[in-house]
Amino acid sequence: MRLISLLSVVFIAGFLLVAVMRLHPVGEPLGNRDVFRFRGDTVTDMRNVDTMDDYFLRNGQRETGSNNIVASVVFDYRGFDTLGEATVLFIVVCAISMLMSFLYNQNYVMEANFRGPDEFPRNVSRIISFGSFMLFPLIISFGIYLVLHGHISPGGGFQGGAVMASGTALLLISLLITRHVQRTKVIFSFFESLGLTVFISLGFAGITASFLYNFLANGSPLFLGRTIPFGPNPGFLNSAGILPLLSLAVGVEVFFGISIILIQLYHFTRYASRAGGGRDI
Amino acid sequence: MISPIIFIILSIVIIIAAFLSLYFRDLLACVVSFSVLSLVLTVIYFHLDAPDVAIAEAGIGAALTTCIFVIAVKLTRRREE
Amino acid sequence: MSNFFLYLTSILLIMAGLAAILYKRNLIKIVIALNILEAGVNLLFITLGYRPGGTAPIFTMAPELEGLSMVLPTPQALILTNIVIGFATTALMLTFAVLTHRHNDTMDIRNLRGVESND
Amino acid sequence: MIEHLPILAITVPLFAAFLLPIIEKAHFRARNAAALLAILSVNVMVVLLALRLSREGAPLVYVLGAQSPAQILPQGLDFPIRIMLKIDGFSIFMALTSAVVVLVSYVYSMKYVPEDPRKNYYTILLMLMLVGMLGLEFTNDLFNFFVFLEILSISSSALVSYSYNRKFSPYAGYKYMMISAVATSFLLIGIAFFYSQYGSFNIEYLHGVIRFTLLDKIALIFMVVPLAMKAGAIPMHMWVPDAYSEAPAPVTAALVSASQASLYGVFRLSFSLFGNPVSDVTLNYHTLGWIIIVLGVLSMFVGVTMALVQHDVKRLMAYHAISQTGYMLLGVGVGVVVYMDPGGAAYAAFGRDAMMGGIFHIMNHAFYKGLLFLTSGVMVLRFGTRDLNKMMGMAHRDTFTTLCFIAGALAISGVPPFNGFASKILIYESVYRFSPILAIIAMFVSVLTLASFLKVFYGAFLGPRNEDIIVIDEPLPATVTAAMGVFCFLVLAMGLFPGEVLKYLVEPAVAGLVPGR
Amino acid sequence: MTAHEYIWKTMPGIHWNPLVLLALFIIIALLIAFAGKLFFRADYHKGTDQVKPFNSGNLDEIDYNVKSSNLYWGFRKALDFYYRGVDSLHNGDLNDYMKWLAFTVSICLLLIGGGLL
Repeated sequence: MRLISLLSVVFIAGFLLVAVMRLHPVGEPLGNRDVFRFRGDTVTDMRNVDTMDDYFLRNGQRETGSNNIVASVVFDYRGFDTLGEATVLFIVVCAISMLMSFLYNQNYVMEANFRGPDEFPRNVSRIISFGSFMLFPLIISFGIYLVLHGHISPGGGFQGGAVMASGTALLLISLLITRHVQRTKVIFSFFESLGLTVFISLGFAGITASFLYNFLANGSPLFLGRTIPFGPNPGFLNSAGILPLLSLAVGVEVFFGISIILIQLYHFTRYASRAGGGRDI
Repeated sequence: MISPIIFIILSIVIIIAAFLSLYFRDLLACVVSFSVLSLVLTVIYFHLDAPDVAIAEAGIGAALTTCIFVIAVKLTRRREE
Repeated sequence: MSNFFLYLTSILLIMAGLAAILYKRNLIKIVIALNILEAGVNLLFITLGYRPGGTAPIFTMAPELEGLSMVLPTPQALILTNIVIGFATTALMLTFAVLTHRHNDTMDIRNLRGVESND
Repeated sequence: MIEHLPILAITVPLFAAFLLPIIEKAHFRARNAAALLAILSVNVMVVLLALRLSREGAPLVYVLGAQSPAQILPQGLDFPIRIMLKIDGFSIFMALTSAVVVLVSYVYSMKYVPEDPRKNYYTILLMLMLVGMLGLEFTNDLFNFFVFLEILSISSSALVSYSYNRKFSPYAGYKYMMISAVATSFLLIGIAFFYSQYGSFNIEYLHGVIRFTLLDKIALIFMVVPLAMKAGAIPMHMWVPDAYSEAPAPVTAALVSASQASLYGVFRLSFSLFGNPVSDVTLNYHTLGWIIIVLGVLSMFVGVTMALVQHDVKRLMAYHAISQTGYMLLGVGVGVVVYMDPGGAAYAAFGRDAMMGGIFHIMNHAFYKGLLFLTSGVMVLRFGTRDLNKMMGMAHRDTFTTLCFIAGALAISGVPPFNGFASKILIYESVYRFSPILAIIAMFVSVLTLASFLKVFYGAFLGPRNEDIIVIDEPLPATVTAAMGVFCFLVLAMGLFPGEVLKYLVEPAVAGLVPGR
Repeated sequence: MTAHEYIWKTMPGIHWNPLVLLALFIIIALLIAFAGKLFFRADYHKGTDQVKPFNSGNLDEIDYNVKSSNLYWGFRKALDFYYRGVDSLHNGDLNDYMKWLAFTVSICLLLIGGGLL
């Protein structure tokens, strides 16, 4: 039996290698080497025909008004994937607070002699707590920079939110968040839902044309609608329509969501108790 | 023009980090070698002209994933029985 | 043929992750193997869109040279989503692993076989 | 507003789910009302979409983010660049099934699941499961399919491990999540192979351009087999009993339609993406059909033989879910071998009947399996345990539950007045003409199905009434009986009038799946 | 054409008419339910201790209810070779589940390699 599973793994590896060898060599334009794409009746070589990406590179700046084409693809051309992605993170935050919420239930007996793993350190040396106290504002400001400049420099909602969340992780480890865990959880989950609601209502705002339509782009420069010239340019903050707003909404949601996950996981030991009681459903 | 030598070195480091993180019996060592894997992956993404993905991989892959792995190992056993 | 081994690295990562999922016993180590599998898939996707001479697809301060060829933006947009999905999956599975340890006090799959066999 | 229906059906429950944590602060009844309103509005929108589709005939297309929802191709290009939703007969058929099942399981769980701080997260995750299923069935974009499959898997694996006082529920959630994560990673490898060859993710566009190179076939295997695993096909089905028996009863009813959404993915990818386009080179449908048939027959037989010896009522019903999936695979497999094979046997009409039987069985199975899991929920509520040996004499007080259980048990074993019979008779007839042995095996499996439900009926319902083993004795809440009543009505109505359902729902579904011919 | 006419005109013949089937089903169900009344014994009273089944031998409380799980013990014993094999399949071990996925994918890839697919 063991031999069969080894054989099948080796077999899958072999076929993956065969498949990768038949892929287009790294650096060549997309398209299969021995395949020509039908276009009506004329057979055209795939190599010099432009695909979805060439369209994005050529028209991305004109249509979405953002210099960072990846951000325009993430938030405008394929914005629905990003909405799905923010939902995935929201689901995990709800799941973890659901799975961990039996901790904060009063009717769970707190075992006195619970042989939990040795507790996290009670007190942390002065250097760590003061250092992280000073470092936290810097991390948060760098995260906000990443979120707001998503459509000019590389960055965007997810990366900025993740950097800010690593700031919370720093506070957790240096024991600066110890009391009122339940209250911070409630406030953070409110802000997370707020970020998500802003994201989806921006999608609904353009519903007259179609869902997630960038109705602010190429409009008036007052409302982030500045049209930008094609080709390399210094980049303008008020240029990409609803892109910065979506990026801000996602940044808020990712920061507060991942902070909730970290706080819940970190505080598991202090409240941990043998789960019991409750009806079998 | 980035000569392919850089990619060869980084690829070898990634393969070694991947196999080490699956080979160690001490879970914290696995987690550390996994964060080395994420770090080198960030450098490779940077050289593949993908700065967005590099920041995302660094911010989420190296920083936060390692953080929750360490917390999870702390809450359970350290040595793989 | 110069950087074909980028594909090779991603295939090796995918197979290392898959093999570890099949054979490793510890719950947390299987989660690490899943992350390695996802890292391999991400690397495969990014190397699909790589152009050796190109620059990052960002027009701010892009070099003014004439034949400006850029790397494909779509794979990067998708991998951005996949990295965050990978983090979300890891966070959830680690919570499950911690709760399983809380209930059964073991992290090894062999001891978790306790499915009451039918009569 | 009528032209924005496709996207509203997905985003209204999403919007409600995002608002629920804030609504929860007001009062839990406000949260119940908001969730019920959102799921009801989804059902209404899906029915409106079905009516609009039957009126217009052509599949509805909705482009996201463009100037107008119908602007598929940007100016002067012949390939789409934005994400599109495409709704044809088969996706509206599956969307109706999923919407009704999640509505009924939510109504059931309003009173069944005890009211505690976690009930709010339970409601959010159940609604996001519905969003995942609808998104899976409406999208026309491969990567969007991956994202919605991920939403469906994560929310259902979190709901599987809802009961924290059971020893193995976190481990069941862990297994289900691990299986879904590996399946979606394999799916992503397949998408990467497609993107590298044709530069696009649009299923409709790829259907027209595909050249069936070796890479396409490898991508087909890497996409279809993991989805068959998530649907519960035989060699990879072992996670189904663990996940279904550890989840609360209403969640299992929704899980059944979640597995069928993955089955939809199998059929959608193997037919719409790999249908036989204009080019002469094509997939060998004889082998693909026989793979599906072998999977189906094995699932039928192993599922029911394992179910016969179980003494945990939820594991028993979970094994039946596997064996009934075998019927669908058998029906569609025979349809593929006879119907799609250009060079093979004459395109006999019974190939189309087999396909219709298999697809009609998806809806029937969702309803009567949901009904059976809801009645098993009442059993667990009454006796506090899942072991059939410790249950006795439930029929004395719960006559309505007994009637519902009888309806479900007769429907699953294909007894005439109920809806199981309507689709099984289609499958038997067409499979018999294809090869008699398969039809005989299918009938034998139906007999064993009835035998195992006889065992459950004898164990839990008959026997003297024993006071000390009954945990909760007061009558069932109104919403629980209402939910079971809705499923009973559906099972009986579709059994009595299968002609209408076949004409209005299953016919366009098969037309959408297998155009032409 | 009123609804009434529509129902009766488009209904298939007598034998496949669902309403007739439903009526037949209800009549037979009622017949079975009340036919029993003829064979009941008049002296049986519901609430009394007549309900307790008669255990002829020892009178102390024995577990007289035949457990539902050993209803098909004959079938289980007869196919014991099959059940031993299938039971070992469902042992709840995650590694074995994933090995089956790898096995199926490699079998299908074999089909492609063999030029069958």
